[in-house]
Amino acid sequence: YLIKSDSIPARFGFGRVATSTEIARLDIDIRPDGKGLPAGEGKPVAGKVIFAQKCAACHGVGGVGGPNGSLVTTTDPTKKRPEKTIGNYWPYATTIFDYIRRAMPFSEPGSLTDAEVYNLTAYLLNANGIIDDKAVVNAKTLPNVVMPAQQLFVPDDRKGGPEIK
Amino acid sequence: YLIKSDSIPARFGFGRVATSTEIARLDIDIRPDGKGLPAGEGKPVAGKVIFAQKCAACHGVGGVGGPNGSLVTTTDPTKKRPEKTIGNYWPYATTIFDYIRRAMPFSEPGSLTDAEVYNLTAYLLNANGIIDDKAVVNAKTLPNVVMPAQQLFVPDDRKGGPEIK
Amino acid sequence: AMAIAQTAHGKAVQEGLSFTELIPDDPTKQVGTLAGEVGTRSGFEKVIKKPSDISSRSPLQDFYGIITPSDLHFERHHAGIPVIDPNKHELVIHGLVDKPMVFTVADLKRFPSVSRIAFLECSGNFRTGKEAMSPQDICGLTSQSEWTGVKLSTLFREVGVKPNASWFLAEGGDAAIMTRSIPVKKGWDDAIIAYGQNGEALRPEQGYPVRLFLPGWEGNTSIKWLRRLELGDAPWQTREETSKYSEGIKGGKIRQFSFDIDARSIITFPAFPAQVEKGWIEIRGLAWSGRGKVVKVEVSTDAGKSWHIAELQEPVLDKAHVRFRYLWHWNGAETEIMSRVTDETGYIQPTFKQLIEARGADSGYHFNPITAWQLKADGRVLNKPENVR
Amino acid sequence: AMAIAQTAHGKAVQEGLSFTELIPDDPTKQVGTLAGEVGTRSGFEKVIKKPSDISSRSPLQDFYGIITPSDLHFERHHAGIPVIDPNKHELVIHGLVDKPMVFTVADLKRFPSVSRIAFLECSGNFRTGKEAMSPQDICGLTSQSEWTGVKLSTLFREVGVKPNASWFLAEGGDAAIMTRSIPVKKGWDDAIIAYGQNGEALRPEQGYPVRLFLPGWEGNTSIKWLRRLELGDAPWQTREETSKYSEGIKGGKIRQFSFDIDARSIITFPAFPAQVEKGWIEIRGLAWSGRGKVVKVEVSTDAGKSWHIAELQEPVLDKAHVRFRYLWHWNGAETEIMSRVTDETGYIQPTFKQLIEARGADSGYHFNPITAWQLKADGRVLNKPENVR
Ligand code: HEC
Ligand code: HEC
Ligand SMILES: [Ca+2]
Ligand SMILES: [Ca+2]
Ligand SMILES: [Ca+2]
Ligand SMILES: [Ca+2]
Ligand SMILES: [Ca+2]
Ligand SMILES: [Ca+2]
Ligand SMILES: [Co+2]
Ligand SMILES: [Co+2]
Repeated sequence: YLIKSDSIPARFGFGRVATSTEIARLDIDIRPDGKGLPAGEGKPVAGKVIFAQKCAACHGVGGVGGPNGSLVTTTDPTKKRPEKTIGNYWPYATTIFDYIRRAMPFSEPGSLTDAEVYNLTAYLLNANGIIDDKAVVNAKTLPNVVMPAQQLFVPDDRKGGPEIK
Repeated sequence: YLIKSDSIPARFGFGRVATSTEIARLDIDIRPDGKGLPAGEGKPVAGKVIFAQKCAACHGVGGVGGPNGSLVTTTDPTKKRPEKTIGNYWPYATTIFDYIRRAMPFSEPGSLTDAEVYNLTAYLLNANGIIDDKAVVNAKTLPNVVMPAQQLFVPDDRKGGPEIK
Repeated sequence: AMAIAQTAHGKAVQEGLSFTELIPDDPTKQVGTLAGEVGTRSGFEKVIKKPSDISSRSPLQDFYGIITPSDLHFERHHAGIPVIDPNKHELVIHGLVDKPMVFTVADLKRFPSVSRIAFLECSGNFRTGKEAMSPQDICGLTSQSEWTGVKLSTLFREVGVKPNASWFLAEGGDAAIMTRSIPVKKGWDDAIIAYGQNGEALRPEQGYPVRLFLPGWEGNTSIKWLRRLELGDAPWQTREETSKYSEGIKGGKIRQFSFDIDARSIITFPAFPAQVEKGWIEIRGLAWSGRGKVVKVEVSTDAGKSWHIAELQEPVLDKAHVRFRYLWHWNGAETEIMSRVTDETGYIQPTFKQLIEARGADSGYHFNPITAWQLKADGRVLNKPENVR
Repeated sequence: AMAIAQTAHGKAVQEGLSFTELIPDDPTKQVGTLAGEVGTRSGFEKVIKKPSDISSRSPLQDFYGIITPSDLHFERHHAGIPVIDPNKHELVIHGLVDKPMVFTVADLKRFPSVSRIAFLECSGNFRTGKEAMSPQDICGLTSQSEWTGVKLSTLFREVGVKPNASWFLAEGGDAAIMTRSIPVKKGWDDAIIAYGQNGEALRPEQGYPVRLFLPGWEGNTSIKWLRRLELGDAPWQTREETSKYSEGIKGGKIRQFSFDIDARSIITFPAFPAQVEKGWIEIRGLAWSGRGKVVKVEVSTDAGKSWHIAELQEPVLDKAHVRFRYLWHWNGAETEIMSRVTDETGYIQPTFKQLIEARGADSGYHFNPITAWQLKADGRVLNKPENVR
């Protein structure tokens, strides 16, 4: 499909300019550099309480087991490989905040306050042994958390052709 | 789609031979040369009675008018062109037998006996002024009926290209 | 097909809820319907065919691309849609053959198969006379599917069609026991005994479980609910190839066996009942030819004074609807827009006037004139019937 | 869509009659159902998807040709199918752009449009482990449609994407608020903001009213129910591109942003649960590649010892399912049949063993091995899982 170049206008003029208010309402994403993180903060101990109330039914007591999978790394000798969790498989800590806020709890998505999400993030990082009990998680500290799995991630470098990789 | 010729078998061997009995059950078509016409015969006067009972409701009294269109040619001066009917538009008389037997009466297709179809055919030919009151329609006579419209029919001779025809 | 409806729309129908009662205030805050056995059409979409007792017209103005959703494929039948048990249905081939044979539907599916995307059109596909007519009203008796089946030539070889066979009769198993005579050459060329439509079994409206499909030919010849093929040495002169599907031409003659669908195109957007705004408009439409490929579609935005080449969306297939598009800046002044197609034989879609001049006023089938749309200053788009012209 | 069911099947459902009660003894002797607003699927056809809570698999073994009926298109969603009002839904594009903009669905339809027939496949599309597995069970998370929409490049020009924008975030309006980071280059290359599927509006399961469609890329990146695109200079590292849709490779590494769907083929007939007879068999299947066109499909009927070239049904389209066929005479002896595809980059579909050797045992997504079917002497066809091999 080619539009003859002499007839393509620079702009068609459909749609309208987005106001900063309406962008802000939707612009909920968090980047690894922390861009997008809201004000507020969270602590493991506060998150632990919320987790027990709102999350453990699906993700297990302490984030281990549960019908929807572990979030906390454990070494279960009966399993061939360790379950993939935040502690051993997630490359960026900011993803925890972003994902919980947009999608959890599964049955009531979008119901958590930013403070609750910060607390849950702090709790899950602590339970996975990544930050300590007293650590405070906020827009400044979260991007600096180095996740154990980060070094494992590599981008796809395949380019087609006969190679099996 | 090409099957490489070295692999096409002369026959695949699917399906089974059709017996002459099962062919006969389905082989209801009538050709212009009369092939397919069954034994029996029909007369206009007998057909007229059947028509009044089973057909006139849809095709009008005497085959003129009715919610599903005339079968008999008339000259209605209020109409721009004459309605297309058996008398002015049908090229072969055998088609009358074939069509009525396979498809009419519309609400009870397949319900007529061969004798009824012969009688109806005779009636419709007579009503259209093509055969006379006493004519007998059967496998011998029907193919010999020359229809007024036959001389008008020409096959499509267009071959594509710029011609509008 | 008999599955319990799984989605919001299905549930609404089953529980008697109105569809709008199910619309969440914020769909990001409530889990949606879970995965189902059979998908649904959105309850917001009101795209339907326009039925009469004997036919139903595809909503061409609502379509995107070139595939017609199977349940919106046009219908034309002469005694309704039969219910046929595919486990009992058989196709008999007899007459001038070495070996008369019976094939079950399962037998037919065992043969080498072929698929092709091609249009089907009723040769009686033309209406005009009012301004308030949509593409569906004017020529909605055309649709396109991907058809799958066995080539008729494969079956011809299987039964051993005799050299003196020149025509065959195709017969349906509906209440019209529909019949047409077809030149044997078409059977050898590209006829398909089809059992598949857009990836699944034929729909009942399109001939389930098996139909004849004659690419590029007038729809009536592609006999649905096919039960019998008889090979012979002359046409049968059935009612559908004499009284019907024949057309008056010059000199009081009547043309019959005009099988090919003449090339045609129609702008489907902007078209009645759409209303448009001035500025950039992508003019969109469909073009096709029963004689081969579309090679060119031209669009006029000045009532036929000048013509511009439209873009053809790949793939441009043989005997298939092609989507054409032409980007145009409308200044808001009243005008007429129209399209015309050229096919690979060099045939150029004629005007209404050209057709009447060539065939006389008492014609009928195979009427494929250029369709013009009047674009009013307020953005309304109206058919331009010939009596307005 | 809300029309009253018009045909025999529809009536049976509405009146609580069993479908078989409606089957006439002789369909030629009773007028059939009259023409309707929406067609139906025959009540004899039991073709359905296999749903779990989070996905539903297309019945590949039941398909003909290359089009997937829209209601049998596979599903994969992370929080169910939302109900979205197309009259309220908007797409916001912002971030590294000259002019952040909002487009209604109606706005999107005004832009120049494009259609293409292309497959969609979930990169997690592989199951094995049992003999009693059909193509649907093994890799039913792939389907094909004709998609229509506006090129994303057109919208990129409209908002003025800045030269330093290298990635964009695509976000859905479902309850997962699904997000993926996509290189901007894909947006300029061939991404489509799609609103049409097989001639009609997207189905709710496939993203109604508007989705991203990235030809050839893993399904999850083609964000459904699209509400927002943000242009940026780095990937967002969303949960779906880190925790999910990444795969273990050699040396304990985890590969992410593996977007292209690797070339794959599968024989869909004969395949479990079909049972076949000896004699001529047309082996049929589907082949595709996310990196371009399929150039070759080979079929082996002797457990991989020798390979034969299969026929490819035209049109062979870029990043599209292609139907392949190979005519074979089976002597009735137990054997294994399988297919392998080669794409235009020269990539040849690997074996299970090759994939495990190349990636290690702890892999997952993008697993596209050759599928072998065991053909038993009694005609049964069984999957050959790797643990049997
Ligand atoms: C009703 C069940 C349910 C509840 C309650 C629930 N979750 Fe989940 N959670 C899920 C499901 C199901 C998934 C997987 C969703 C998917 O596949 O996209 C999931 C996924 C996750 C993941 C991603 C796991 C991974 O490895 O990718 C995180 C993190 C998570 N949940 C955190 C939470 C937190 C924190 C809460 C409480 C605030 C919570 N969940 C409550 C069902 C639940
Ligand atoms: C319930 C209505 C009805 C009844 C009763 C009926 N017909 Fe018809 N007839 C129709 C319809 C409707 C058509 C057109 C069918 C079609 O379009 O294929 C038709 C078409 C015909 C035609 C073809 C007309 C043409 O110009 O092509 C003939 C001949 C005919 N009928 C004869 C009969 C005879 C003889 C009977 C009685 C035995 C009969 N019909 C009873 C409704 C009826
Ligand atoms: Ca942002
Ligand atoms: Ca997990
Ligand atoms: Ca015969
Ligand atoms: Ca008449
Ligand atoms: Ca509500
Ligand atoms: Ca009965
Ligand atoms: Co014709
Ligand atoms: Co991937």
